[in-house]
Amino acid sequence: MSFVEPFLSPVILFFLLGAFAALARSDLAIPEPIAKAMSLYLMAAIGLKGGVSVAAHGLEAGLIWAALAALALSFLIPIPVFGLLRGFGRLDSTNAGAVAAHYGSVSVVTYVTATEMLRIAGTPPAGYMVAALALMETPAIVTGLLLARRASGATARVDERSGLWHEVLLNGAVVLLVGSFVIGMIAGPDRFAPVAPVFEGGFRGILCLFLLDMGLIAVRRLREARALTVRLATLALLIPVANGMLGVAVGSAIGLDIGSAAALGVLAASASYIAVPAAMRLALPAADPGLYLAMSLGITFPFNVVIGIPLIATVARMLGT
Amino acid sequence: MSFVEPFLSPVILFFLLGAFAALARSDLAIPEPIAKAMSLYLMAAIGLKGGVSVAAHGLEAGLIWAALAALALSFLIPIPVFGLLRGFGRLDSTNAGAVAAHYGSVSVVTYVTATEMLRIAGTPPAGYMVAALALMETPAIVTGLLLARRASGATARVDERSGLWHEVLLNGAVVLLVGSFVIGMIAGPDRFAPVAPVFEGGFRGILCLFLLDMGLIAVRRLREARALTVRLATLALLIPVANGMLGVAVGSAIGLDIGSAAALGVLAASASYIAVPAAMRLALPAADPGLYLAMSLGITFPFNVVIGIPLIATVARMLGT
Amino acid sequence: MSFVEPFLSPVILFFLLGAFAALARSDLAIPEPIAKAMSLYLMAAIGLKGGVSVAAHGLEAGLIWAALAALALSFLIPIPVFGLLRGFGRLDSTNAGAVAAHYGSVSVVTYVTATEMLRIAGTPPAGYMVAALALMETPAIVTGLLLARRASGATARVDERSGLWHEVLLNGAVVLLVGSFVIGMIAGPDRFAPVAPVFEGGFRGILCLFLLDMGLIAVRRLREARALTVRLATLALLIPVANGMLGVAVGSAIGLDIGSAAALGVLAASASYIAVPAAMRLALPAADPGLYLAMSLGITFPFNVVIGIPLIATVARMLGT
Amino acid sequence: MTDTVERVRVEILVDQPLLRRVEQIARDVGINGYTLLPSLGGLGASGPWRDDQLSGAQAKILFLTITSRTRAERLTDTLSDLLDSHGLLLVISRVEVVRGAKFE
Amino acid sequence: MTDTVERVRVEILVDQPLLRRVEQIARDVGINGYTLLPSLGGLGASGPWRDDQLSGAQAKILFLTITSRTRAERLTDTLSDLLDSHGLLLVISRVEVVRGAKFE
Amino acid sequence: MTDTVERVRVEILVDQPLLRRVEQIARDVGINGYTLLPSLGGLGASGPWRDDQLSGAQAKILFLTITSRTRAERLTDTLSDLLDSHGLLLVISRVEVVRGAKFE
Ligand SMILES: Nc1ncnc2c1ncn2[C@@H]1O[C@H](COP(=O)(O)O)[C@@H](O)[C@H]1O
Ligand SMILES: Nc1ncnc2c1ncn2[C@@H]1O[C@H](COP(=O)(O)O)[C@@H](O)[C@H]1O
Ligand SMILES: Nc1ncnc2c1ncn2[C@@H]1O[C@H](COP(=O)(O)O)[C@@H](O)[C@H]1O
Ligand code: NA
Ligand code: NA
Ligand code: NA
Repeated sequence: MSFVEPFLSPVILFFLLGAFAALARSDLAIPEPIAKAMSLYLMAAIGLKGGVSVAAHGLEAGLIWAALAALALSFLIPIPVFGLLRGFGRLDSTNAGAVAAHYGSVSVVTYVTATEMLRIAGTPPAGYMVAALALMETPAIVTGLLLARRASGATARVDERSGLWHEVLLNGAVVLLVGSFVIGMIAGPDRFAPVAPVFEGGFRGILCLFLLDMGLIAVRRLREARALTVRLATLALLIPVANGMLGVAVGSAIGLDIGSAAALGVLAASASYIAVPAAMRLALPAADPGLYLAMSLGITFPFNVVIGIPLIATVARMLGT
Repeated sequence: MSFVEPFLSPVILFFLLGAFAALARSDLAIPEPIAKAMSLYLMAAIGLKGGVSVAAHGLEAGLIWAALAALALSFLIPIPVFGLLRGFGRLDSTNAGAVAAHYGSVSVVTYVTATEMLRIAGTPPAGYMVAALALMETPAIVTGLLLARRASGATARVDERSGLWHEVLLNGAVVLLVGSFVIGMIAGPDRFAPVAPVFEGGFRGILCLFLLDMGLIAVRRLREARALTVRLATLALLIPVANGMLGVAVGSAIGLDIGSAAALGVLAASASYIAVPAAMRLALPAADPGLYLAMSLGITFPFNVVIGIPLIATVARMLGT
Repeated sequence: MSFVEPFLSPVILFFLLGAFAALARSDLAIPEPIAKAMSLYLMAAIGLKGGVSVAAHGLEAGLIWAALAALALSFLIPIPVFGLLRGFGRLDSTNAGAVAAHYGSVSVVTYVTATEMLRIAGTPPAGYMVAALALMETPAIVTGLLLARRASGATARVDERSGLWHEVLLNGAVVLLVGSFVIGMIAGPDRFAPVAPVFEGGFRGILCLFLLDMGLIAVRRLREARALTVRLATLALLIPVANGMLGVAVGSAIGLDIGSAAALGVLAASASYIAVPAAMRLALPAADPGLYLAMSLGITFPFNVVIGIPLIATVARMLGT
Repeated sequence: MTDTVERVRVEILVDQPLLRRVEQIARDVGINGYTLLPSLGGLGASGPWRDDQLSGAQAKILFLTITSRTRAERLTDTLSDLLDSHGLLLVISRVEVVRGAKFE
Repeated sequence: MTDTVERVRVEILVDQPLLRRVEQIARDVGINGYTLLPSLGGLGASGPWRDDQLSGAQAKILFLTITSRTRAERLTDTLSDLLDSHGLLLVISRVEVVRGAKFE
Repeated sequence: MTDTVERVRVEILVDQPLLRRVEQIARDVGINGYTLLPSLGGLGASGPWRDDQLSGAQAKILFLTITSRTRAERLTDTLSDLLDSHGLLLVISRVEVVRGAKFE
């Protein structure tokens, strides 16, 4: 994938258009229920397609390794990230724990964009990588909370905890992703065909419109950020690079194909802005949402879409040959 | 249609996923305007396709008979249902009248799901059955109100009545369904072709997403039901079976093809949860919405989708040969 | 294009269905966020398709002439319209200025409907006409405000003006239209192909549903209009005819093909109901929104869709041969 | 400071199918200004509800008007049948407005 | 005129992820009626927000109940931890209602 | 019971195109907290409206702030031109809040 190619693709160009409109303070806005619906659609579509692909190719050995690697990455990534945020970033432990949880978890849209770009480059990831995506959503929340609480000595009340774990494990995004994956596996390619016009044919066009909205949201989020320092902004650029390299390296090491290794890298590099912020509002209310959303959504997300994904794909190709 | 086949179809599987998510108290939710839009889309699509099919095949004799049968079923079904609800169900006459009106009327989504499953089984209903669907929406409301009021001796005020009939006859769902049917007849297959990607290609995929939402809504509705007794829950399972058998029998008797007879059965078996609840809020405010929605939407709807439709289709095939 | 043909097309029939439903006071309604999303979709789609077509055919000489003509029409049309409204229409200068601005500007949906009907008639407009559309959105606002203010002697405060120009030039509709056009030009036909199912395949079906909503809105708007006199209603019919003829004549004179000349006529004939009303609420709050929306949306818009477009297309064909 | 005068704020939570009738009654008693606000759900004697109904059968809308005490009383009286039969919520409170002539 | 009685209106601006808990607490202190209203955005000590979050992490919902002074105080007391830890906005005002028995 | 202090609640119904300006003026007079609520439609001197406008030209948003009497007066005064020229609705009422320091 050449470094110019992404900037010729409607998917990325719509993202840039959204970012431009927000920078120019245009009043362009996608209605909130539509944005929500598009994100649900993308999850259902990617889940279904992953499941159908697994049904077509059978359960490959790679799945097990990818799943284990995904779990380990999500659990462990928050630890060094927490250290960086406390040290170089000068954050208190509550905010550092909250931000670290975001970076250990994943962004579905970043993943979807990456699969699209990897497909264009001729190296699509395996269908089972959707399972890795789903597995990486939540472990980081555990680690992030432990880090925040160990450091601050706080202990959560029991009722709070139970509500939290329910929220985290049965989070709508996770349920829809995993559910659609299972439906795809059960239905298989033949029964998928009648719904393919919506979930396959519509996929790239909807992704364009959704990324238009994400461009708007990311820039608006960044502009309203108050607590963001130069050090933290720098980390929001460096952390995804480091995590992305780690993810690709692990992917190659466990023998994934180029596309799947790149996808694992993108998952590691991406930061959540759906499940984790909601969990943090519940469990770490003293952490500043303005800060963690500015970092994950305002900086890391656009960085990954525009630079991170092609970079990680390039490294995956180098390691894969 | 084997009894396992439906559970392999994405349409039904998404319904079950929604039901599971609601049972597990996940926060998965489709934004309300999107759900509303999908239901309007399905009505426009089914109306259009019905009209185009009538334009292609000409007005068949079956249409007249199906229309008369549909009207009779909708007018008359509430009477025995009212008796069952008063007797076995121990409901007061106001609530019994309200619930009976729901069972005489129809559920568009149940019908749409049935056409989809009949199509898979190779016995699609005739396009004109959409007219039967539209005709069955409102007569039951008349009967239900008469039953409730005769029994309770209440008489509606004139202004109330006029508002009510306007509401009922020019109900958005009826207008859209009938209007799209007429548009389909005028336009015909050739002029339908350019809009087919949306109304034909998109149909099954949108139905999946809509049934996902219906699964969520049905289970949540059932859980919040307070007034539901075991007797009423039992009736909510028995009434659709009885009405379904009645509908299929009538359909076969008047000489409809297998798919159309099954569709008439499904219409008779299904219970309204759109037009009728709104009319009942206006005309019978003392009836409990928690009750009639729990029965029609919380029990009968999922029962029909999962068990009723295949059962009715099987009976139609037996009668049809 | 025969004068009957439009009334057989689903696109126009859905518009009439919406108008009928509103006339009959049905409660049929498209949720507001959906209507907003469909209008954004149509702008993105028409922008993209225009850009792709320019990428495919290269920049033709017609583009420059069409752009200059579009600018001139938008700047100048408000002047005679203002005169008619003041004289025959007996409007005060504030309201006359506000209404004149609407008629100098354009309606995207009217344009989209026209391209659809011109395409059916075998004379689609050139892709670059989308640029003319975008260029005509705002100049009329300048002229309208100057007319209103010169006549009333009012001067806007500086801060008001800056907010206004920002609003007008970076209006979401303009940004999306121009942005999508540029994206289409950059991406070109090959990279457009993967998103074509959404932006090309879905176009006509979505247009149907959107025009259903526009029919509802136009009639409801007209019914609620209080300030509308017979004289003003007459002008709302005459002005689009006059402007349409002017636009077609200019288009033919500068050598545009039949479809593009007709499109320029439709642009001149159409009246804004998106960008201009918002600008008028800011800059001329004393003007009555009930009035200018009743004229542009309640009368001129349906007139153009049903009569104006075929009329202009006919004239274009006569001039073009 | 800009002068303010006392008025009352009347809020009525109306089932969507009843909205037209309440609007008509308000106009009939001489109320010439009101605003409609959306609601999402709630809990009441008849159990919990969410605006998840496709029919809008259970959707409720908040009808809000700022008016004089006299008109508010006339509205409450005229609506009382409907309040009883349909169990609508009606709340009155005191407010101050600028440019009082608008809110008779 | 239809008789009215005094009650208090309690409004709480609740982060969406906390809504279930606030509803539960309200039921626990004996509040048997409330209505939920949507919000679009705002400004506070923690900066501006818009409901543009796909997660609803920053969406806020207005919890509104009409109740007796006693129950309102009990609610405020029981919620006070949550009000502090999550910085929720709680506002109380006096209102009149018809058919007061509904609003204990 | 948790202590409460008196504040005022100011509500302004703002045409969407004017919202930015009202927000800016509020910040300028020192208001550091407010919430925006959606509306659906209404009736006024200039006739009925519904939020059916694609442009949002007629959409209106309810700007709500809890603040001190002094700041409220300053806001009303500063806004008075806009209130007159654009005919905005502004309503003031008394409320009690817990943790009053948040609402200066
Ligand atoms: N005390 C209350 N405070 C606020 N809203 C209420 C109250 N009681 C009832 N409601 C609202 O009115 C609706 C109908 O109430 P009910 O008729 O008691 O079921 C409820 O679902 C709530 O949305
Ligand atoms: N004085 C106020 N008036 C109205 N709403 C407020 C006020 N202060 C805070 N809010 C709302 O409460 C949210 C959270 O406030 P805070 O915790 O101060 O950031 C804000 O974003 C506003 O929506
Ligand atoms: N007395 C009132 N009570 C509540 N809302 C009002 C009142 N008067 C006007 N409004 C609202 O303010 C909008 C504009 O009012 P006007 O400027 O009088 O047309 C109306 O459409 C209503 O939404
Ligand atoms: Na990550
Ligand atoms: Na039935
Ligand atoms: Na024009």
